[in-house]
Amino acid sequence: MRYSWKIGGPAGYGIKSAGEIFAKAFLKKGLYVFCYSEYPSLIRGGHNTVQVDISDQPVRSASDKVSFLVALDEETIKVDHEHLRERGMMIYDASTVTNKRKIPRKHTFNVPFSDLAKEAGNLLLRNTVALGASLAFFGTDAKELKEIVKESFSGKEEEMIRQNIRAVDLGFHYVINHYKVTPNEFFDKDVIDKKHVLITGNTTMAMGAVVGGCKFFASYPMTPSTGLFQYLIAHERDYDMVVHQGEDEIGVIHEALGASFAGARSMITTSGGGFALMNEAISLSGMTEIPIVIAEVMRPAPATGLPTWTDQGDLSFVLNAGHGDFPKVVLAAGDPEEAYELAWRALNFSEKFQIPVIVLSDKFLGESQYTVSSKKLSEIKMAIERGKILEKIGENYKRYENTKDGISSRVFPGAEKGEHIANSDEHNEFSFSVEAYGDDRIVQMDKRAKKINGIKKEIRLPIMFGKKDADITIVSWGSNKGPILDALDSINYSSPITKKSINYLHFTDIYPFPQGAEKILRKSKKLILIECNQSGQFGKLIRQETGIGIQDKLLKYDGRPFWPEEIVAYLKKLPLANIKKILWKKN
Amino acid sequence: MRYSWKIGGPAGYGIKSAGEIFAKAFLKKGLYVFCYSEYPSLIRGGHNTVQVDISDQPVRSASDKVSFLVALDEETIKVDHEHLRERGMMIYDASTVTNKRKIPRKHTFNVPFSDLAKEAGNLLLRNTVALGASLAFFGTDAKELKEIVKESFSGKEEEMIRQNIRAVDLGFHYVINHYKVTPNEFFDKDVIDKKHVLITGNTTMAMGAVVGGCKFFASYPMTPSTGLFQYLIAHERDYDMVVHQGEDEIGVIHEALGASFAGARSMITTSGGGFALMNEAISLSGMTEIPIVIAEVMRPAPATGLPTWTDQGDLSFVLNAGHGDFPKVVLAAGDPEEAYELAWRALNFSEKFQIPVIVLSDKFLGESQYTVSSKKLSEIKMAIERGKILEKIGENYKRYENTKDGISSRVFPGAEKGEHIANSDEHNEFSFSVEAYGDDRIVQMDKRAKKINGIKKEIRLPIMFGKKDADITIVSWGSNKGPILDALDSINYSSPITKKSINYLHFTDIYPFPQGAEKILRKSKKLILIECNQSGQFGKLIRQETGIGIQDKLLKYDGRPFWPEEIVAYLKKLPLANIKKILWKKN
Amino acid sequence: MEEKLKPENYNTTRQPTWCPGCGDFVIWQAVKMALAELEIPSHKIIITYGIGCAGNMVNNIKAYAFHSLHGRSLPIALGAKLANHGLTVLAITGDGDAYGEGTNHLIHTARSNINITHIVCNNHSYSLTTGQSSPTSEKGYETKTTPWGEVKKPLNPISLAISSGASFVARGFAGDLEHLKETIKKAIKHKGFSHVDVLQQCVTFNKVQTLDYFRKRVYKLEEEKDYDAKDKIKAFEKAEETKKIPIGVFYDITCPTYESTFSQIEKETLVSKKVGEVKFKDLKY
Amino acid sequence: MEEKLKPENYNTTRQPTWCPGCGDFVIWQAVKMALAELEIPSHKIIITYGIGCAGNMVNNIKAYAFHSLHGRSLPIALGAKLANHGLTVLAITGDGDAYGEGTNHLIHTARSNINITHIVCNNHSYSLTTGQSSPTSEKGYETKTTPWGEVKKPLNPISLAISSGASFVARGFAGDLEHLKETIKKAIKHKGFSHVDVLQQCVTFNKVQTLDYFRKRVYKLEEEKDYDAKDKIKAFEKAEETKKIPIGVFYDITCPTYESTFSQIEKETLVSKKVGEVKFKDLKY
Ligand SMILES: Cc1ncc(C[n+]2csc(CCOP(=O)(O)OP(=O)(O)O)c2C)c(N)n1
Ligand SMILES: Cc1ncc(C[n+]2csc(CCOP(=O)(O)OP(=O)(O)O)c2C)c(N)n1
Ligand code: SF4
Ligand code: SF4
Ligand SMILES: [Mg+2]
Ligand SMILES: [Mg+2]
Repeated sequence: MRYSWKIGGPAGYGIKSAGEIFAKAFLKKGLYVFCYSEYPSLIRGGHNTVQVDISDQPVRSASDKVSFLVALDEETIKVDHEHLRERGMMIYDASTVTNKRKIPRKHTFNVPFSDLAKEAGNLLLRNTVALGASLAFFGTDAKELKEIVKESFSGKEEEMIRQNIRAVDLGFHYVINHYKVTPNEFFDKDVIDKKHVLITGNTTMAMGAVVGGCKFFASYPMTPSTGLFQYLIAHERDYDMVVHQGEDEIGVIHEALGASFAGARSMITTSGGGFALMNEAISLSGMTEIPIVIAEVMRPAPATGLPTWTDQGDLSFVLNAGHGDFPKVVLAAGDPEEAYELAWRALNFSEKFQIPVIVLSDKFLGESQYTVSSKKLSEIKMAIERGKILEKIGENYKRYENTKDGISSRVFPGAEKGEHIANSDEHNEFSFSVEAYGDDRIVQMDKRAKKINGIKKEIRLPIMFGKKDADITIVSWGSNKGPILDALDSINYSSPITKKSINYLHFTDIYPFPQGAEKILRKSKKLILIECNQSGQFGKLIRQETGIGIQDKLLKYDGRPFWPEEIVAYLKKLPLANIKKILWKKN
Repeated sequence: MRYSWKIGGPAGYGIKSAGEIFAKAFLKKGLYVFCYSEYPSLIRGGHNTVQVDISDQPVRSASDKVSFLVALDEETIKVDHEHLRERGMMIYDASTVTNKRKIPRKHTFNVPFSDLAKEAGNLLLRNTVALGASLAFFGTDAKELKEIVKESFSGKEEEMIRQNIRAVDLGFHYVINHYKVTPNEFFDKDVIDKKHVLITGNTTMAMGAVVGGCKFFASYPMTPSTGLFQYLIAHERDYDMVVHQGEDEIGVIHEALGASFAGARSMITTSGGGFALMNEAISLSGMTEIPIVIAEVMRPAPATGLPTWTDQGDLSFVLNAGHGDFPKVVLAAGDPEEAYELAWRALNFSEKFQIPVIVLSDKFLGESQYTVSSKKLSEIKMAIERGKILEKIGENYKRYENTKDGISSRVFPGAEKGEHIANSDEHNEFSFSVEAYGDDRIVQMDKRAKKINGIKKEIRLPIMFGKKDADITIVSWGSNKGPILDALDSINYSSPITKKSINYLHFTDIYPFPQGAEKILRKSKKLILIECNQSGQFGKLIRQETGIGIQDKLLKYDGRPFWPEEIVAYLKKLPLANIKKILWKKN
Repeated sequence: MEEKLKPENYNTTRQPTWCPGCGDFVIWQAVKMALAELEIPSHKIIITYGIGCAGNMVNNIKAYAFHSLHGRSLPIALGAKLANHGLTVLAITGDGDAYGEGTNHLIHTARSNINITHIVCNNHSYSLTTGQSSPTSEKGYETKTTPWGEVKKPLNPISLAISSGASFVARGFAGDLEHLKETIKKAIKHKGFSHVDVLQQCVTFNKVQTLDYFRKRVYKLEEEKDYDAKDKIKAFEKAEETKKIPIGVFYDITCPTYESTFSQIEKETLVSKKVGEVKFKDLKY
Repeated sequence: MEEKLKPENYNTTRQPTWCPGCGDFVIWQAVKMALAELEIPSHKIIITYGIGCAGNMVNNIKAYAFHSLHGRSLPIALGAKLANHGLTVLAITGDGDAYGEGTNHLIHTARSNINITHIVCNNHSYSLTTGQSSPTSEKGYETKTTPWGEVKKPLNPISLAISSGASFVARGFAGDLEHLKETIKKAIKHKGFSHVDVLQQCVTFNKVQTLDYFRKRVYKLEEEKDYDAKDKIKAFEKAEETKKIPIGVFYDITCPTYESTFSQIEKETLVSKKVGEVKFKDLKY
């Protein structure tokens, strides 16, 4: 059973915090929640919403249709009412509505948010009033909600807390007193333990970076990556790291490369436009073999695009970032747990192989709040691998020694006899600049390329969800994981009409393309590609690497993540005649 | 018959100008010449060479082995003597040699360049002495050489010209007087008319831009693109254009976008590192639909790499430049004629479809001097297409109107009622910023993508050299054209041992991948990929677009272009067992 | 007979989206008033914008507008002016655009002395990204990215612009519409690169440099007797004042504009030249 | 007992590749002498370089060196210093690096007051790319990209550095090794961002600002009586002088370094901290 509750209103109405408190209340009740927000790129006004999906089963996506809508303003009625499920309910404040005619009649209930808020002591409390009212309609109590309110305002003035609690009560009782509501025991189910937390992918990626040993972090604010940056700078002293706000993205990446050169495990974050500015330096990292991890939290491009929305359209760009041939690794996180783990693995990859590593995320993963088991998170552990580092150095240290695996030992500044050049010019083993005479160029190009062999051994195969030899295999990556799993859960991994079985092949390790993946793909009877971009960029990579061209694609690029319903709908109307057709025949 | 003459010495010895004069002398004699130079990234010293290949057949490459070597210093003997053909000759100045033991004994002749130069009036004339001496050994006269000397120094002091001429004579007569030389009538062949000129790809690309109607050009100096920039700024007043040196590459591209927005047909040039810095703005061009042409003259990367050498390793990067999905065109010039034509076509593409267009070149094409028929160049003509531009504007002008072909009319600032936004944000048809609400995002994404259909119609098929249904098809692009054609000419388009026939499929239009190319590739019996980069980047594109994975590859990435000999050698040792094997079986 | 232009003539169908009380409203109004009083019709104007709350003004002024990338409005303005120097070209940016991401462009555009006007909506904050510290934020300023307070020295935009070679450097104040409008008018009339840094409140994020903070400190250079805006050193001296904050024109000298150094566009603009006039026979090689 | 360090101790196995007579030789020597006299062993030094003739010095000074990209040596130096503030960090750049491609970094690194020393080999030319005009080239300067003579105003590096917030700003001269060495020593000893612009001849491309040109014009600020390097306005005034060219320390004040504002690296450097000490249980969320 899945409930979807949504609250909407202009920026400045506390939509975000209301949604978060509401979600936390149900988490505290022991249910799975997922908290997805939409907001425009401006500070006041506009149309903001938060949607909280609640279930006794894992939930990692937002539904297209909601069961309950809180309209704090008229705009919400206009924009969001059509996304109500059949028999879905809406509450609103009649006093905020200019055109009463436009108000839907059925399942619509007036709650005077503003009046009650004022009664509670402050008009700004209308969001809190609405929370109380919602709970009453849900047929459950406000105990946890009040606890969360108290927690969220702890440290603030007593009076403020009191007013908030009062607002909850006023909203709750208004509904009880004016409408007929029936208790719903569903919300008392208590299916998950108290170790579960509500957390964003941005935060867990930052946490993964911290436990992964990141010591230097830099960034320049850019939505939707800013949360990652701000989390780390807020805690830099707790974590004994240095976090630096750079002058621009070009500065940021070079600052991190400088720190990395000096011996600090380094990471940065940005979004597409900022990443674009870092391209020259990514090539520099490749050439100098200075490790760096870049978390690219995507948003809809091109250019400034839709800064506060979601998309996966930077994949091809990231895969080919930087001029020239040099090894790099591209990973993509599908949920907060993966974000946590991949940040750590990325740091290991970067230092072990002395390469640039890019971890992809997006606004949907970065800013949505997922129900995550902190216990499970805490169990994700691995060694911190810093690769070959010399502390005692003999005579004639070769920074770019042509070793078997292509990895040469690093020495950090300060060590005697280790002086060398991190050289942007092509160089010899001793790190001095060279021209094309002799074979230094080829030796170094091949040495760098050799590292790919070692990297490939550590690249993980995609994860298969569902049974191995299903009739239909969905291929996807990154944050689509949540909606896809929710969609498949809802149809029991079997196609609604034809009852064909479906599984999901989820890629976290994108590049180098996992070696065994081609075999899995070729074994599949029918492949479906799902991506949040216009051109099916991961599909292009698959074809480049394997020759396999996936014909059936579900692509979305309107700024929103997939809703599970649309995945189900796509599966329904999928022409099934061509199952078992060998898809790569024409390749 | 092909003669290869090479001169070597430190920077500052006038290697470049000597080579050029020598080449022009033979051009004037009516022979084909090709002039290839190598120099390190420093201003004085180091090892510099110019190689002039001379033939009565078209010649568009440098040979690996040379028939005649002029060693102005000891380094040249050390580095270049091994590249002498069997029975190739070397002349040198014994007074410059410290270790006489190292001097090869056979076919080696001492000419006292320095003494003769001093006798002519200036030690710096040693290069000119060497030219005279070379001609004597070649068994031909110095008439044209002296004319070229006079032309090159026209406007300079009379005395200087006199000294130069004297230096030629002294060198010439020294040889005549000291060594036995036989006249060679080959050099009197006079096979090409006087309309042929010696010219670089950088210059013809600039010329193509000028006749193609480029009005605003900007750049920031970066080897090997600087020649293009400097040619245009030297002539900006002749051509009635504005040429601007920007503060950095980010500035450069935005300056050009500003000029283009205001109505000026605009182009810029750079190399890999500078191009990397332009990526954010390329995406901006895609989003705002402001036309821009970027000539990317490649050099070996990553990072600073080998600044004065050649490579084709930026292809993948360029193909995927800029964050997000948006249409762009990538063209690649194979020789000066193509550079000329593609600059023009690129400008047409950019304005007609309101997109960023990248023209690839490289150091080999950009800085080598080719024999080009100015008559043929002058015959390359096409309309200047500026696309849809409104001059009279009605009410409610829609800058981003969702037309059938995806192309909306532009209006240039200054026109009444045409006010609009070149908008980096996602926008509506009227150009105002939008959020993800409504369908503007999808409409505009699809509108932009629709342009690809029109673009594809104008994308040209690759050119096939040799007979259509050969046994072996070489697939390549860009400046490899010269060495490949020279190699195939030398073996009559047939494999040296097996006598299998060979043809060459040359791509100028890289992206969107030409629609009919897949068919041609699939019809080929055996495909061979030749590229000047480490990872076979064009091969990756072919596989991404067609599924065809070319197994046999000749890849070079040592900073030098292909020598025809190594292509021939590769063809010789090619395992021919697998001819007719369907190469894409496994794809 | 043509009617006189009014500020409203520059309105678009879009309403601004700033927070009520934001200084951007005043800057917006001042720009429109200045343009109207200078009688420059909207189609004769190019305005380039950066990305930020300030940049969002792009939807609210009728003109040929270029909403560029964060920090990149100046080179676009320079290119546009070279292409058509018959038009009035403005660049409207935030402090993040002008003094953070895009300072390199500011410096080099200033020294080129291209005849454009740069108006910086300086709220000492990266506001659109929800209020992080900016290059002009005061030491000690606490934000989400400076939880321990800003530690870097703030940039001094006036001093920076003067030392970069700007030929006109002024400071405006969003709390004084009339003075701001006059300052912008002078800037537009100035022949060469004019830089106007505008002190602006951000009511949502900047709780230190509020409207009141500025009101208490500003005074007008125009009221300073003997102040000579041609004296660079005096201008530097004034730029250093922080207890009291001078507004008005700090520096104003005359020197050739960048576009005037191109003889090929002396008589006509670049865009008015016919494209495709140069034929193969005209080429030098 | 350890021997005293000598300039030769910083030599590498590579010889410089500059043109005979190039000012870079003198700067190279001065840097090595300064390091030797300050007794900083080569392994305790990080030097970052840009791309250019100046940047080519990277092959000739023994140290932990980072040959970065054109214009990017300063942010690398900043990051390196934050990671290990126990080391001496220098950035050696050309005027193209420092005042062209990378000016944004110069400004923001200066105002951060990170304790590094920036030495600019200012030959008023993009020399390695064969002599195009640079941001410090004089008006009228003819090059392959300014065939009609440079028209933009040259940047004034001294004034720019001061207005950016540098706490130490000096000018050296490649024609006076002893004075240059002393200036560099002062810069390295200075606690905070020190900027040394070095006037340097490029014998191959710059036929205007030759060694002789400078010799005729330079005079030493140290010999100026009453010159107070703490007075910013005086420093600006001196920076404006062009007929006679002052060399020496223009500006020198004390203020907290950027790295000193991070309490977490007060007692130990960042690189000396153990990686992987923070465990899941320590995380805040
Ligand atoms: C390359 C790039 N980096 C970062 C951003 C994110 N960003 C958008 S606006 C902004 C700062 C806005 O500050 P300011 O220019 O002062 O404008 P304000 O919002 O304060 O008016 C930033 C950092 C971006 N859009 N592009
Ligand atoms: C991004 C980028 N743009 C351009 C270049 C080409 N380039 C190399 S050195 C240089 C300028 C050198 O001038 P400067 O910094 O003054 O050093 P100098 O050679 O004069 O010592 C340029 C433009 C480059 N390497 N990278
Ligand atoms: S956030 Fe600040 S700058 Fe932005 S609109 Fe609101 S008040 Fe204005
Ligand atoms: S070109 Fe100029 S700066 Fe470069 S090495 Fe030669 S003299 Fe020195
Ligand atoms: Mg701001
Ligand atoms: Mg220089």
